[in-house]
Amino acid sequence: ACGGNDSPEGGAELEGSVVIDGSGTVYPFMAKMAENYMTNAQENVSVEVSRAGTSAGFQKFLVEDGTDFNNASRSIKEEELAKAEELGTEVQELKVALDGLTFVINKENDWATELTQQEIIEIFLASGGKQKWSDVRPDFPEEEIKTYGPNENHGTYEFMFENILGEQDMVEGANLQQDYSVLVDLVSKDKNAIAFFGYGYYASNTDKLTAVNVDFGNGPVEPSVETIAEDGEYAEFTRPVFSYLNVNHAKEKPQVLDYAIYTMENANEVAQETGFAPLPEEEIQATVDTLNGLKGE
Amino acid sequence: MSVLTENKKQVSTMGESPVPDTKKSIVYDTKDLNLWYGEDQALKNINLSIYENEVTAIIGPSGCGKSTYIKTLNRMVEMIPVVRISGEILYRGKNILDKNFKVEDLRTKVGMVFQKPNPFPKSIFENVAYGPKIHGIRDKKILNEIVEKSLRGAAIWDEVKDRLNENAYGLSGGQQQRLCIARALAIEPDVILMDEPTSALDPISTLKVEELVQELKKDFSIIIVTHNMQQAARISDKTAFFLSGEVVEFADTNKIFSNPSDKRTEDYITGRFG
Amino acid sequence: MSVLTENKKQVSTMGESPVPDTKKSIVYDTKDLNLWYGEDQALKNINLSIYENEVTAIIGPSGCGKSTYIKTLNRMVEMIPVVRISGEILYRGKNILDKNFKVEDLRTKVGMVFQKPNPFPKSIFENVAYGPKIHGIRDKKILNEIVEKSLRGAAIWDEVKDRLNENAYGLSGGQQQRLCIARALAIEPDVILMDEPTSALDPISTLKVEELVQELKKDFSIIIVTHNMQQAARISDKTAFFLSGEVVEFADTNKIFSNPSDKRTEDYITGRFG
Amino acid sequence: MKIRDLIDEKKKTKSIGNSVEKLIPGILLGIAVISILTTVGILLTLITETVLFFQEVPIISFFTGTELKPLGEHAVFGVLPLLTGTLISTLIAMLVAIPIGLMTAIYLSEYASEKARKILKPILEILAGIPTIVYGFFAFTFVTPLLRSFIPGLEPTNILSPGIVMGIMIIPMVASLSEDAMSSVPNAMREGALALGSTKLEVTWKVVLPAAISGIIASFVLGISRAIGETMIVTIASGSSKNFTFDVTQSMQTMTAYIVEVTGGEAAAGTTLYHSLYAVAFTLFVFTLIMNMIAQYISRKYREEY
Amino acid sequence: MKYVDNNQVQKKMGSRLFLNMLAKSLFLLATLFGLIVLVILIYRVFRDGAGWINFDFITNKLSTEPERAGIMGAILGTFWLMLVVAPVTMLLGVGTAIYLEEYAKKGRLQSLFQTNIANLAGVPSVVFGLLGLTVFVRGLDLGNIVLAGGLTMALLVLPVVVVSAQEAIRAVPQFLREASYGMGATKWQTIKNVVLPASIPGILTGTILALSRAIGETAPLVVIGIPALLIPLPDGIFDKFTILPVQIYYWTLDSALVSEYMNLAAATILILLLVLFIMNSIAILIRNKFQRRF
Ligand SMILES: Nc1ncnc2c1ncn2[C@@H]1O[C@H](COP(=O)(O)OP(=O)(O)OP(=O)(O)O)[C@@H](O)[C@H]1O
Ligand SMILES: Nc1ncnc2c1ncn2[C@@H]1O[C@H](COP(=O)(O)OP(=O)(O)OP(=O)(O)O)[C@@H](O)[C@H]1O
Ligand SMILES: [Mg+2]
Ligand SMILES: [Mg+2]
Ligand SMILES: O=P([O-])([O-])[O-]
Repeated sequence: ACGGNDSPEGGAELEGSVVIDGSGTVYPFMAKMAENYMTNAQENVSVEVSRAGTSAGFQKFLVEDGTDFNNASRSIKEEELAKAEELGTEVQELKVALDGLTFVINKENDWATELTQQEIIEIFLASGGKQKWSDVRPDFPEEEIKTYGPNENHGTYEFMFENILGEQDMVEGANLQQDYSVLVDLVSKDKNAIAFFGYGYYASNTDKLTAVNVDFGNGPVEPSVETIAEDGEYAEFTRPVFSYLNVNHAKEKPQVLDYAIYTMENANEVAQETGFAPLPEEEIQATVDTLNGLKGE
Repeated sequence: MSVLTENKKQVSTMGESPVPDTKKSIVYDTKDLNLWYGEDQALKNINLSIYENEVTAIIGPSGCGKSTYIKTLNRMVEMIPVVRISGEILYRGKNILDKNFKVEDLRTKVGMVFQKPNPFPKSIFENVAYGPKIHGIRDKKILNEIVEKSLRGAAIWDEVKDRLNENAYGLSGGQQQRLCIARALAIEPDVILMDEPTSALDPISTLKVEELVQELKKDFSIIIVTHNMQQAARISDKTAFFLSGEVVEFADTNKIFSNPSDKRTEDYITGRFG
Repeated sequence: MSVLTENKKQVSTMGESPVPDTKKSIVYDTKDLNLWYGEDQALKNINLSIYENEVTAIIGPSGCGKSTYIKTLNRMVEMIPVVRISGEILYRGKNILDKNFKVEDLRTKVGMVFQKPNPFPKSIFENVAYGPKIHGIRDKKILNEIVEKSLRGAAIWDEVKDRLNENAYGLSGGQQQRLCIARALAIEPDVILMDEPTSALDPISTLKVEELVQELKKDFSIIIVTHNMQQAARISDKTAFFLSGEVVEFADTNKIFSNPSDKRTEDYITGRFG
Repeated sequence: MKIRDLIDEKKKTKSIGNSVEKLIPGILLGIAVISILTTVGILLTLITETVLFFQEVPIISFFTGTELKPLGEHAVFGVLPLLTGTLISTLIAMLVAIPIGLMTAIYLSEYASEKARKILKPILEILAGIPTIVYGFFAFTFVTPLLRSFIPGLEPTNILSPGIVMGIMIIPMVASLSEDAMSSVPNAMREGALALGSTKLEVTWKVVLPAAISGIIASFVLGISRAIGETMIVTIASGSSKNFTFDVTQSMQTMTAYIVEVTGGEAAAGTTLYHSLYAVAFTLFVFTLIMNMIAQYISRKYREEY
Repeated sequence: MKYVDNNQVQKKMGSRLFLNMLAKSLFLLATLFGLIVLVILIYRVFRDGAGWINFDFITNKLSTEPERAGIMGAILGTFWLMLVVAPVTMLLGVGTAIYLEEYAKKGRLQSLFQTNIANLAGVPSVVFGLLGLTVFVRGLDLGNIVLAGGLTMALLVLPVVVVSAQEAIRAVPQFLREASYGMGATKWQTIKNVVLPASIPGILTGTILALSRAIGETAPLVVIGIPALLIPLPDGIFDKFTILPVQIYYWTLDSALVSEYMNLAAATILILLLVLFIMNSIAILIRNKFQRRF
């Protein structure tokens, strides 16, 4: 029953599959979304979500018969767009929520709960020269700083590298991992650790981790759903997160388009639950309209 | 040309044939048969004729080649890879050692009963129906008839008729052996080869099988290997005495046991060796 | 109290002991020995005395318990888990079946040579040096001397002296057996037990071992199991005849072979059975 | 006679049966060849992509490179971090599996009563049948925290814990193969030694072990091969750091874990990263193949001994 | 001259016997080590997981919320996977075994086959995963569906089936074959009607053991690609799927994020161990019930 041309909201039964890969940051958001969709909207559609990382995900997205969506914690790059063009794939950017790059430390770490933006950058810069905590501030313990983060598969790494570190080399020996769960575990067990990743992973692990309150010049700011916003107090470290839709697939497979619309319509609600900051309603509505526009074609 | 047989025919050096029995026709005619297991010669220049509707006993001490000879008659001996054969065995006039001869055809006409009862691990019915089935008989009614007839023929019908679907391994050794005979009868063979069919059986079962053999010879030609002189004397018409792969004497059973022409035969049947 | 022996001592019902030889002292004194493998009794009420510097032969048909008895003398029989023993075996006055008796001690004083030569897969030297080494002799010079002496004692020195470091498996069967004897000699035992030591050997090797036994009895007490009556007659001083786990007759070898007192012994040594 | 006629009649129409008879060996040969094709398939798959990889990354720098940074723009492919990770975890595993496995084999073959053997062997079989993912879970949730409580410097993911657990996993294999080898030493040799007054320990040490040594070594080699190829335990418990180090308290990646990481994460066909997967897998394959060949060679030799 | 001093020997005997006792205890301890680990392992898994097993856990679909999460998807995935592995590996394994035991002449070719199978048995399972990824998922473009995973697994356990089927066929006594040939049966008729029926219990036992190996394998399926979140239940061999061990893998990994995932992993391990236990019991039952009587 491929009632694809009916209005999805009209309650038409859809089936088939929706394949999503990409950002690990967005994964909890998208996993929750997929689950809700399959429980509340379309039981017979199979939505599968993986989390290879933004860049890795784009490599699976931009091939013949690639994935339907690619989640991303950075916006698509020029060369990725060029690749899409080459393939004849039309790509629609769906901005789904806002995330704050969060720096987390071990629960036992009671000295670095507040750091300035500059101090954080220097800790992660190869040229920063901060090997020990005492190099950061003299009253910090004289112990080696252990830096952690996601590996180069991840948009978060690239956001860090490009937007925070200004494309300068990251410290040698930073422990870069594929899985966020591993990062959370590592930091929760290492007293001298400091790691960076999306706010969501901190929000669901507040019992295991402490977030560093960042001083952007106007006193320390705690990352939170409230402070993370494009014009909020945590704006410096705030970034939008996306899901990129293969429009060709959306036109061929009604369930893909239906899922895209569902995602946007429920984005703010799910964002809240999974540790993301919501987007302005108008922005969401605009995307929904664009998607609805695809239906007629 | 035969590839199985080597053509260096040897001159018969010994072996006394019984006076040809012109009334009965010859089923098997063995001519200058030699057989080697690798380097060891197990059969030496055998010449023997087996007659229709007779029981021919083969006797001799252990290792003299009795089993080897009887297994050559249905070419079962070829299952041992190192075997080489020369000479001829004519079955109903055709040389079975010839390359073009189909062993399966031969074996459907020549039934075999082994020293140890070897029923299949199947039901009694399936054991007997095995032969007809592999030869293409599928009709359940015909199979039923064959099974009954064969079991009757093997004098075991009354003992098993109520448990045809039970596993054959539930039978006693003697019953199993008669079942194996029934299995051989089911394809209505022309000849039945028996290799010490009673050596694993108790005296009562042995007697039953012996009676059965006497009965069967009306319809079949039977060749029976036995280490039991009394048995040979009781049931056979002709007897061949083997020694170290050679036929020492082949004659009417009466003659062999009353008046053997060879000293070695006499020594053997009087129990002086073996 | 012994746990190994069961204390239901039985009254000796048979077995004739030879007239005690008062000049020589007793090495082994077996009293009312019974042995079971599970339910099967393999030794029945054995009473036997073994004298110093004599060769005692044990003869009897297969399965009569010869090996079982000799293996009980160094408690090797215990390696079979189902074995139960009752009675006493006094070695130099001490009951070796006693729980507190250390088998390892016993075995350093009682050498054993087996039916099939069983050298270790090591060099000839290491084979002979094995015993002394485990008993703590490390001095290379002493070891060399022991090895030479033992190999000379086993009459094999000349044959192997140039290849002491070669693997023992390179030797012929007869040489291997003499090597095993040398190995037993190397721990300077008091008694040597031999279980059909020549049965796997050719006649010439057998002769050598027999000569050796004659030689060795000057220094050791020897108990030898053999199925070869001639051998027993040739080399032993006393002979025990076993039958179905019982000692039928035990006497001077001369007497046993010339004038046995038991009809069964006579039947056996004249080859009427066994 | 009736049956005879029936059979003869059927025989005329039995040509189908005859052609089946002729076809069967061919069909079965075809099936049997699939196992050969599997090997060929593995070799072809691995070699083709490996060749492509070495066109992009010089073979020398791959095998001598101490740095492995497969992701990002300036990717560096040196296999040494993975090789050391693999070899160190294997070493740790064998340090656990060899002594314990061998002692278990000795106990079962030389000391245990029939009854004890009947109980103990099935338990070892259970241990051998537990899926590796369960061992991984065990390493990650139990052994690592346990070790961390008395090795302070131990990282939350490290090579030590999975190495030990891998060793435990291999114990049954070493034990049962070694026991087979020891059981096939003829009893006559034990008797010969016991008769000279040896204790059981001396019999075992001086006679049985030397005689069974090739079978025992074969079991070690197979154990090594198994450890080299083991995947999930290290993947779960050792993290994905590509450290080039010999410090067992650190996280290291093995060749197998690298394959899981790269295929699970990315593996877009055609990239150098993708090709590196095959180069690493080929290296892994060669290692285990050599080990298996050695084991087969040794055990074939020993079978001829007695 | 006496070389062996009896007093010396006796004095040393005590310490030698003591050493023997010591070693014996050590060997026993080593043997018990495996047992102890097994007990700890099972205890831990039980402690963490037993409380989480209930009807809903078995029948629910996967969910990101621990309270709602169930393993029906993984159970069905495992089921469908086995439905591919069992027939494929049986056909290939038994076919190969028959060929090697009944048809192949002893010689080079046969030993090539035998060596190849021994080596295949030693190839790491990730490498099979890579083979599956390259040939089935990408080459034949099946995608990461049950069929692709099943074919990969079938090749992986093939050596186990071949070896056990060979043993079973070898154990069929020659006299049964002779009986059949004696009736004029051809080779294939004999194999089909006598050899195979008599060896079927052995073959089945071997196949079950191979399947229980396949059921626990994780690496090859992670390599051919199984999504971290796949909620719908697979309906057949052309569906995407997850299986019990892979579910355990992802939950163990993510237990750092949601600590209850660790309990879910433990509960799933219990189910997996239960399945393995049942399969092995069946294998043992078959082995005992059909223990050869010939
Ligand atoms: N498969 C074989 N390979 C090699 N030699 C064999 C084989 N079968 C039998 N022989 C040898 O061939 C000779 C004849 O054996 P055969 O079995 O025919 O004797 P037999 O008269 O049936 O003895 P028995 O009364 O013991 O059954 C013997 O020397 C035997 O060792
Ligand atoms: N390990 C065992 N388990 C059970 N019964 C045994 C065992 N060893 C021997 N027997 C039985 O004990 C009896 C005596 O055997 P033993 O080996 O002592 O005989 P033997 O006189 O040495 O015979 P042979 O001359 O054949 O060597 C035999 O009936 C034998 O079957
Ligand atoms: Mg015979
Ligand atoms: Mg004996
Ligand atoms: O997993 P990422 O969101 O960092 O790409």
